Amino acid sequence: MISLLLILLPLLTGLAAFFIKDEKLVRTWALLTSLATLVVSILGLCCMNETKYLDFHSEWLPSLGASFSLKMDGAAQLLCLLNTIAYPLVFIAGWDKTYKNAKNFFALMLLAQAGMMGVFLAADALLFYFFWELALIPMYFLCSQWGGEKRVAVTFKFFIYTFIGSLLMLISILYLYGQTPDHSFNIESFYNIKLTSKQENLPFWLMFVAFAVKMPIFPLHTWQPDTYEQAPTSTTMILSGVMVKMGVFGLIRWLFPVLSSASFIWGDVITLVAIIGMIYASLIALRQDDLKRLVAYSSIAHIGLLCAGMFTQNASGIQGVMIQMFSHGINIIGLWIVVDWIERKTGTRKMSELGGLAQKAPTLTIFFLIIILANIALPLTNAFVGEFLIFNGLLSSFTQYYVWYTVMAVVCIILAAAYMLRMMRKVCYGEMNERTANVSDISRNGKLALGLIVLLILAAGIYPQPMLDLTSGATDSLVDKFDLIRKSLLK
Amino acid sequence: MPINYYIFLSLALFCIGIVGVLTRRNAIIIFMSIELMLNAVNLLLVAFSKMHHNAALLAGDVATTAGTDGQLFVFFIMVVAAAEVSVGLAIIVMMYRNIHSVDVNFLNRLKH
Amino acid sequence: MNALILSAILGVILMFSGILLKQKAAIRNIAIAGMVLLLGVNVLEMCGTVFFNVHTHGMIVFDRFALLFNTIAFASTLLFFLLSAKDMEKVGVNYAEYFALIFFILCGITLTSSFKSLLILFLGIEIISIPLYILTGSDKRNLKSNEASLKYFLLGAFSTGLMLMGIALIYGAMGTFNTISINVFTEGKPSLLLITGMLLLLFSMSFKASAAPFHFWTPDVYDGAPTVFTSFMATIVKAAVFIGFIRLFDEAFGLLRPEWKLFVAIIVVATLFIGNITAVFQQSVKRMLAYSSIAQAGFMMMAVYAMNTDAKEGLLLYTVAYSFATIGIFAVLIKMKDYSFDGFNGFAKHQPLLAITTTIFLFSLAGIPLTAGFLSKFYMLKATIAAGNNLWLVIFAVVMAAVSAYYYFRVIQAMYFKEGDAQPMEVSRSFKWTLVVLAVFIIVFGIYPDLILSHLYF
Amino acid sequence: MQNALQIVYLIPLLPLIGFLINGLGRKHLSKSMISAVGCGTILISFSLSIWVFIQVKGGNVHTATYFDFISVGRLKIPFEFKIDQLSSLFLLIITGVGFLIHLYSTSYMKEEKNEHFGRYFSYLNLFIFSMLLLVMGGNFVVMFMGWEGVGLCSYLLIGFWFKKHENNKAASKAFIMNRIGDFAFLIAIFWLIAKLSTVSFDEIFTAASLAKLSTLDITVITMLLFVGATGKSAQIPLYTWLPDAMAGPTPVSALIHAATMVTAGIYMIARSNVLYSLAPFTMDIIAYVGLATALLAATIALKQNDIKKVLAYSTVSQLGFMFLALGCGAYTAAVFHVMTHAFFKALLFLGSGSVIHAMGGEQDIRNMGGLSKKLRITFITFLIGCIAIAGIPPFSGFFSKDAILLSAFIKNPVLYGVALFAALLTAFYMFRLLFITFSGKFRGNQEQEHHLHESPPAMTIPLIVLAILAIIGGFVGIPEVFMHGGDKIGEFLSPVITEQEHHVSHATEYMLMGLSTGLVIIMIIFAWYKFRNYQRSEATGFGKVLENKWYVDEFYDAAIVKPIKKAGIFFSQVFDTKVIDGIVNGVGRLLQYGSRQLRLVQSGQAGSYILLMVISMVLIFVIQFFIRK
Amino acid sequence: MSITQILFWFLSIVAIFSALMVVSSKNPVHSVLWLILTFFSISGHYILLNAQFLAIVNIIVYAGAIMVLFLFVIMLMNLNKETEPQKHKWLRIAGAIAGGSLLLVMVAALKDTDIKHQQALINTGGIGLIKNLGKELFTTYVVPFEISSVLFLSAMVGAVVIGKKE
Repeated sequence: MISLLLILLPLLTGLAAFFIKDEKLVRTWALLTSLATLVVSILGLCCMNETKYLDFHSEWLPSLGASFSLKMDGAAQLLCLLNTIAYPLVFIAGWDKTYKNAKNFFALMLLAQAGMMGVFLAADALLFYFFWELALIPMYFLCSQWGGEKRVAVTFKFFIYTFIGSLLMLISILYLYGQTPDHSFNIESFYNIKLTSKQENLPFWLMFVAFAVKMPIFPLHTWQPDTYEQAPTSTTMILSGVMVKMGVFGLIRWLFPVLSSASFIWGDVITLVAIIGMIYASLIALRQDDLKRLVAYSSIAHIGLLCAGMFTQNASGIQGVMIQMFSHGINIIGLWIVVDWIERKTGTRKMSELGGLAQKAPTLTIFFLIIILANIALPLTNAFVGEFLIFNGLLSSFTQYYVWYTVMAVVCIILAAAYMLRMMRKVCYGEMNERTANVSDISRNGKLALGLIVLLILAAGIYPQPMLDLTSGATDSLVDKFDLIRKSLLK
Repeated sequence: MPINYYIFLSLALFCIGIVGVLTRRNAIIIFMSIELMLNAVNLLLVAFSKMHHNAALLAGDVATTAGTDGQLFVFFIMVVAAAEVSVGLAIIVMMYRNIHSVDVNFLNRLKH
Repeated sequence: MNALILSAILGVILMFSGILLKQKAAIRNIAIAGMVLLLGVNVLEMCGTVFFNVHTHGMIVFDRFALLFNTIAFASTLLFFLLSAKDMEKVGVNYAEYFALIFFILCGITLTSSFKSLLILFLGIEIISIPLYILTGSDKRNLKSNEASLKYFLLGAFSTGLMLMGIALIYGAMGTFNTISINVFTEGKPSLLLITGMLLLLFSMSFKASAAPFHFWTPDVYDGAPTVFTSFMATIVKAAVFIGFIRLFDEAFGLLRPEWKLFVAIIVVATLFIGNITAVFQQSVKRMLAYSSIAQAGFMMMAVYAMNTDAKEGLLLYTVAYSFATIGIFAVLIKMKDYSFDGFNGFAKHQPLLAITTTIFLFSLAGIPLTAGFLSKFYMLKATIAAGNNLWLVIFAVVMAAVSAYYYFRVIQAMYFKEGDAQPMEVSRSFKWTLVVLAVFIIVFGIYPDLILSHLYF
Repeated sequence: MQNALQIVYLIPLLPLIGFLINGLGRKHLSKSMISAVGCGTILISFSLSIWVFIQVKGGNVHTATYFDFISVGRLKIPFEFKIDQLSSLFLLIITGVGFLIHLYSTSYMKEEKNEHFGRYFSYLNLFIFSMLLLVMGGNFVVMFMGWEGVGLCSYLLIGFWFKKHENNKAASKAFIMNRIGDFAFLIAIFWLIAKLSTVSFDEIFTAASLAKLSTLDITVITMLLFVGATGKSAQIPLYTWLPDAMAGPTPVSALIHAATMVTAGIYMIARSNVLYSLAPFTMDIIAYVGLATALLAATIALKQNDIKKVLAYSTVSQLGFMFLALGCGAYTAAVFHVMTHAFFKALLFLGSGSVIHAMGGEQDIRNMGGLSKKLRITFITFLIGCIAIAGIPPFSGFFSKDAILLSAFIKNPVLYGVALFAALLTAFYMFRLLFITFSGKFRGNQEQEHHLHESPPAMTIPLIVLAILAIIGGFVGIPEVFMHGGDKIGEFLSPVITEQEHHVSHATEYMLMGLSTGLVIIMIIFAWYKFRNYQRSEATGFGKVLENKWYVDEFYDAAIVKPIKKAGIFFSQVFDTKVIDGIVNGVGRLLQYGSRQLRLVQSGQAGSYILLMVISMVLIFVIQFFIRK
Repeated sequence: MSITQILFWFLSIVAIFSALMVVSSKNPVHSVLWLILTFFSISGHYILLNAQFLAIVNIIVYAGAIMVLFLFVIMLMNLNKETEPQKHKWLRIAGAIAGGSLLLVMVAALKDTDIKHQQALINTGGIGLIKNLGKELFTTYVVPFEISSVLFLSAMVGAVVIGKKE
C-alpha cells in the first residue's frame, strides 16, 4: 500500500497543481506535498520487511500477463527515499525563484517524481517501461520550456537518445516475456527465465544500452553535459540526482537478476568501458570553465564508477553502489544548489570570471567545501562509504583484470580531487572581482537546503550501517544469484 | 485448347496494358490501357472458368455448373469497370477544364 | 449485416437530403444522427440483435472481429463528423453528397472487414476507392485537388487491375473465390498460379494500404486532397484496408505464410524506412502526416507479418489509436491557416487546451506510454517477436519509431517552445470538448486496452 | 567490567567539540573565548593522554570497539580504537606539542580578524581530532579516516589566507599529492580485505593471518602502504608539496608539517612492522628512498633563502632519515626520531615564527641578520634547536640520529656513509640559517629594524618548553653502550615492535658516534666561518640548480601535469565534441540528408510511380521464382 | 489444325496486334478504335469459349458504351496527333522494358504450373449461357449484385459531384 501511495501522491498532487493559478500557492503546495511524500517514504522505512504494507498488487491487463504490481525491497526503499528527499530539497532551494507558468513547472516536476517512483517500485516489466517513459516526458517539457538558450535542441537530443534506448529495452522486455514460462511480465516470472548464455546476449545488450544511456556511460554520454547545462537548475538537480539512478536501478532489479550469465560474461568489457569513461570524464572535467559542465562531467565519472561497481557482482561492490546512489544524489543536488546560487547572484558560470566568494559568502563557501569534499569521497562523508565499498568490490571481483581496473578507477579519485579543488579555488578563493564584489551570503532557504544536505552527508558518512542494513537483503539475493551462475559457468 | 495458351495470351495483353500505362502521358490513353488490363483478366477468368468446368466434366459430374462463378466475376468486373470509367472520365474532364490538357506530366505540383 | 444495409440506406438518404434540405446544419445533423444510429445498430449486432437476416452464401460473415472493427470505424467516423463535419462546408457546394459518399465508403468498409469471398473483397475495395477518388477531387477549382484525384484514380485503377489479375490466377489454381476454400493444404509445393496470384494481391493490397514500394500515391493524394477528407481516408479507410489485408492473408493465404513472410517483411522494412525517413525533412505538417501515415502503415503491416492472435488484437488497437489520434490532429490542422511547422509556433500560448490535446495525439502517434499508441505499437512488436526468429525486424522498427519521434516532436516544439503567433482560430466549445474526449479515450485505451479488446471474445 | 580505556574516545572527541564550537561560533565568540576553547580542549586531551600513557605503561592495552562502521557480507569494519604503547606515545606527542602550538598561536594569530581567528582555531582542533583518529584507529579504515582528515586540515590551513592564489595552489597541490599516496594506501587496504576480509590490526598482525598471505601479497601490500606513506610524509617522489605548504601560518607549519602529520607515514609503517619484517624487498626500497630523500632535501636546503623553506627541506630530510631507519628495520629508532624531531623541529618552526613575527612577515633570511641581540629568547631556543638537529650530544637529536645511523651501518656501511654525509649537510645548512639570521649586521629596511622586538610570553613559553624538551628528550633512548637499560623507549615499545637484535661491538659504536659528532662540529665551524658575516650574492652554476630545487617541480609539471591538462583539452575540445558528439550529430545529419535525398524519389510524376511499382514487382517475382528456389 | 484452333490463333494475333497498336498509336482516336478491335477479338474468344452472355455484354458495355464514352471525351477535348504529349524516349524504353520483363518473369513462372495440361473447354458447355448465369446471379450472387448497386450509386453521385458546375 505504501508503494502505491508513493506513486499516487505525487501523481495526483501534480495533476492538481496544473489548476493552481497563484504562484506562491503552487510553490507551497508543491513543497508541502513533497514533504508529505517524504513522510510516507519514511513510514515505509519504519515498516521495513513488512511486505504486506509495502507491496501492492492488482490486476491490470490479464490478457497480456501484465499486472499492476509494486515491490518495495531495500534498494527500492533507498531510492524512493532519495527521490522523496530530493524534492523538498529542490523546492526549498528554489523557494525564492520565480518561474514563468509556475503551476506547470511544479506540476511537471511532481509528475516526474511520480514517474521515477514508479520506476523504482514497479515489479512488472511493462509497468516498469510505462513509468520509465512517464518520467521522461515531464522532464522533456521542463527542460525545453524553462531552460537556457539552446534548450530546445539540446533537450530534444536528450529525448531522442533516451527514447531510442528505452525502445531497445522494450524489445528486450518483449523478448524475455516470450521466454517466460507463464507468459507474464511479472518480475518473478522474469527471474524464472531459463536461457542459454548465448541467447542472453542480445537482450542483455539491448537492455543495457537503455540503462547506459540513462546513466550515462561513456561513450553514450554526450547528451548529458549539454542537457545539464541548458536545463533549468531545479530540473537538473532532479535529473542528475535522481533520474540517472533509474539506469543503475534498472541494472539492479531488471538486468542482473534476469540476464545473469550475460552480465557475468560481459562484465569485464563493460567495467573497462565504464572505467575508461570515468578517466575520460575526469580529464575533461579538469579543463572545464563552465561550472555546470564541470559538475556534469564529474557526474559522468561518478556514475561510471557506479556502473563498474555493479559489475563487480559481489556484495561489497553492489552494496557500495546502493549507498553511493543515494550519496551521489544528495551530493550532486548540493553542488547544483551552490552552482545555481552562484549563477543567479553573479550572472556567470564561468570560473574564470569568478573568485573570492569566500570573503562575501563564507557560509556558502563552507557548505560548498563540505559538499565538494563529500564528492571526492573524503572519509566520514557519505560518498566515502560507497566508493570505498565499490573499489573494494572491484578489487575482489571476479573480473579478469581486476587489479588494473581498481587502479584505474582509484586514479579517478585523485583526478576528482584535482578538478573539484580547482573549482573551489577558482570560485571561492582568491581576490574578489567586480562580479563577485557585490554578492551577499546565501539566503535563508538556501542555507536550510544546504544545511540539510550537509547533515545527511555527515550522518551517512559517520554511521552508514542503517543504510547498509536496508539494502543488504536486495544485495544478498543478487549476489547469491551471481554465485550460482558463476559456479555453473566456471564448471 | 490448352489453358497455357490462354494464360500467356492474357498475360501478354495484361503486360501490353502495363506498357501502355508506362509509356504514355495522355491520361485517357493510360486509362484505356488499364481497361485493356481488365479485359485481359476477364479473358483469363473465362478461360479458367471453362477449364474448371471441363475438369468437373472429366471428373464425371455431368450436370456440373462448375466455372459459373468465374464468369459471374467477369460480369462484376465489367460493372465495376463501367462505374470506374464514369468517375474516371469525369475526373479527367474536370482536369481538362482547369488546365486544358490531359497530360499527366503536368501533374507535378504535389511532389517530394 | 445491420451496418452494411443501414449505411447504404443512409447514403441514399443523405443523397436526397441535399436536394430536399437547404440548411447545411440540418444535413449535418442528419449525418451525425445517422452515424449514431449506425454505430448503435452495429453495437446491437454485437450484442446479438440482427435486423436483417440475409443469406450471403458464405460470402460475408460478420464475426466478432469484423463487428468490433466496424464499431471502431463507426465510432471514429462519428468523432470525425463531430470534429470536422463543419469544415466540409468549405470544400464545395455538394455538402450532402460528401456525407453520402462517406456513408457509401462505410458500406465498403463493412464489406472489407467481413468478406469471405474475393469477390466481396474486390467490391468492398472498389466501393471504398471510387468515392474516395471523388472526395479527393472535390475541391474542383484547386489544381492540387485535381491532380491528387487524377493520380489517385490512375494509380488506383492500375492496382485494381493487379488485384483482378491476382484473383484470376487464384481462381485458376483453386477454382473458387471463397477464402476458406483457397486455404487448403496441398501436398508438396503450392501451385505457382496460386503463389503468383497471392503476390499480386499482396501488391495491390499494399498499394491500398500505402505500403512501400506501392505507397507513392499516398503523400501526393493526402497532400492534395481537401484536409477534411485526408483525415478520413488516412485513418478509417486505411484501417479498413488493413483489416481486409490481415483477413485475406490469414484466411486465404494462412498456409502460404512461408511464401509471403519474406516479402511482407521486406515491405515492412521498406515502408518504415521510407515513411519515417522522408517525413523527417517535410516542411508542411499535412505532408508530414501523410508520410507518417505511411510509417504507421509499416507498423500495421507488422501485424500481417506476425499473423497471430496478438497481431489481430494489436491491429484493432492500432486502428483505434492511430485513427483517433490522426483524426484529432487533422481536426486541429484544418483550423490552421498555415500548414507548415512554423504555422504552429506559439500555438500553446493561444490555445493551451488544443495544444495539450494535440500533444497527446502526437504522443500516441509516436508511441509514448500512457497513450493507446504505445500499447498498439507494443502489441505489434510483441506479436512480431512471438512470430519467431526476427529480432532484427523489431529492432529496425524500433529505431524507426525513434526517428518518428523526431518529426512528431517538431510539432510539439513549435507549439510550446518556439516564439510565434500561431493564428488563434475560432473554435467552438463543443469542438474543444470533443477533442478532450478524444484525448481521454486515447489515454484510457493506453492504460486499459482491454476495454476494447475484451469485446473480441465474448 | 569494562576496560577503563574504553573512554579514550574522549581524547579525539574534545578537539572535535572544540572545532564545532569555534567553527560555528567564530563570528560571535571573542578571541579569548576562542583561544580558551581551542587550547582548553587540547589541554584536557593532553591530560587524558598522560593518563592513558600511564595506564598503558601499567600494562593495560586495549582495543575499544564502538560501533559497526561498515558491515557488508563477510566484511566487518568496526569503528575501533587501539590503545597500545605506540599509539599512546603518539598521543602524547600530538596533544602535547599540539597544545604548545595552540598556545603559541593565540598570540601569533592575534592580528587576524575575529572570524578568521575562530576559523583558524577550529581548523587546528579539527586537525588534532583527525590526527588522533589516525593514531588511535584500531584498523586501517579508521586510520585512513584520520589520514585523509589530516590531509584535509593541511589543505585548509595551507590555504588559510585564501586571498593569495599561491597559497591556494600550494594547498591544492598538497592535497592532491597526498591523494596520490592515499590512492596507494586505499588499494593496499582493498588488497588486505580481498585476502583476509578484515582490516583490524588485531586480526591482521597475527601469525594465522599472515600465513594466509603470499610473499607477493605482502610485498605488494607493504609497497602500497609505503607509497601511501611517501605522500603523507613527503618522500621522493611525492615530497614537493611540503616546501610549498609553508604558505600556511607558521604554527601550522610547526604542528602539521613538522611535528605531527608528516610523521603519520612513519607511524603507519611502524604500526605495520609485522608485515614489513616479512617484506625484505620493500624494506630495501624504503631505506633507499628514505636515504635519497634525506640527501636530496639536504642539498636543496643548502641554498634556500626562505627561513621556512629551509626548515621545510630540513623536515623532508629528517623524514628521510626516519624512513631510512624503518628500511633498516629500526622501527624504534624511527619512532624515537619522530619524537625528538617533533620537539626540535616544532621549536625551530616556532622560533622562525617568532622571527617572522618580529620582522613583520619577512621570511627571506637575506634581509635579516644580527637578530640575536633583539630576540634573545628566540635566539637561544633556536640555537638549542639547531644543536639538537645537528646531533651534538647530549641533545635529543644526537640519540635518535645516532640510532638511525647505527642501524644503517648494520644494514650496509655504504648506507651509513651516505646518511652520515646527509647528516653533515644538515648541520651545515641549519647553522647557515642560524648564522645568517642571527649574526652579522641587520640587512633589512629601517621600518623593520624599528619594529624588531621579542615576542610575547604566549609565544616564548612554548619555545622554552620545547627547548627543554629538545635538550632532554633524548634521554629516554640512551644507547646500551652508555647505560644499561637506558633505552627506555625501546623497552616501552617492545610489545608492539619486533626488532632483530643487532650485533655491533661497543667499540664500533663508539667510533661511529665519535666520527659523526666530530664531523658535525667541523661542519658547524665551517658554517660559522662562512656565514657569520653574510653578504648577499647570486647563486651560480650548481648552486643555481640547488636553489631551484633540482628543477623537480618543473619536471613534474612538464612530465605529468601538462600532459594531463593537454589530454583534458584534447578530450573536451576535440574528442568529445568532434568525435563522439560528431558521430551522434552525424547520425542526425545523415538522417536529414537521407530524408532530403529520399523525398526526391517522390517526383510527382504518376508515370514514374508506376514504373517503380512495376520494377519492384518484377524484383519480387524474380526473388520468389528464381532466387529462392 | 481444326477451325477452332485457327480461329483461336487468328483472334489471339488480332487481339495482341491491336492491343499493341492501342499503346503505340500517336493519335488517341486511333487508339480508341484499336481498343475497340481488341475488345471485339476478345469477345470472339468468349464466343469460342461458349461464353455467349459475356461476349454480348462485352460488346455492349465495353465496345459499345465505354469506348463510345472515351471517344466522346476525346472528341470533346479535340485531342489529336498534334496535341498528343510524348514521353521522353528513355522513359518509354524503360517502361517497355519494365513491362516486358514483367511479362517474361510471369510467363517463365507460370509456364510449368500444375494445370498446364488442362484444357479449356471450347465450343461446348452450358455455363456461359444466360439462363445459367442469370440463375446463379440472382440466387447465390444476389448479395454482391445488390452491393454493386451501391457502387453504381456512389459512382453516380461522384460523377455529379465532379461534373456539376459550381
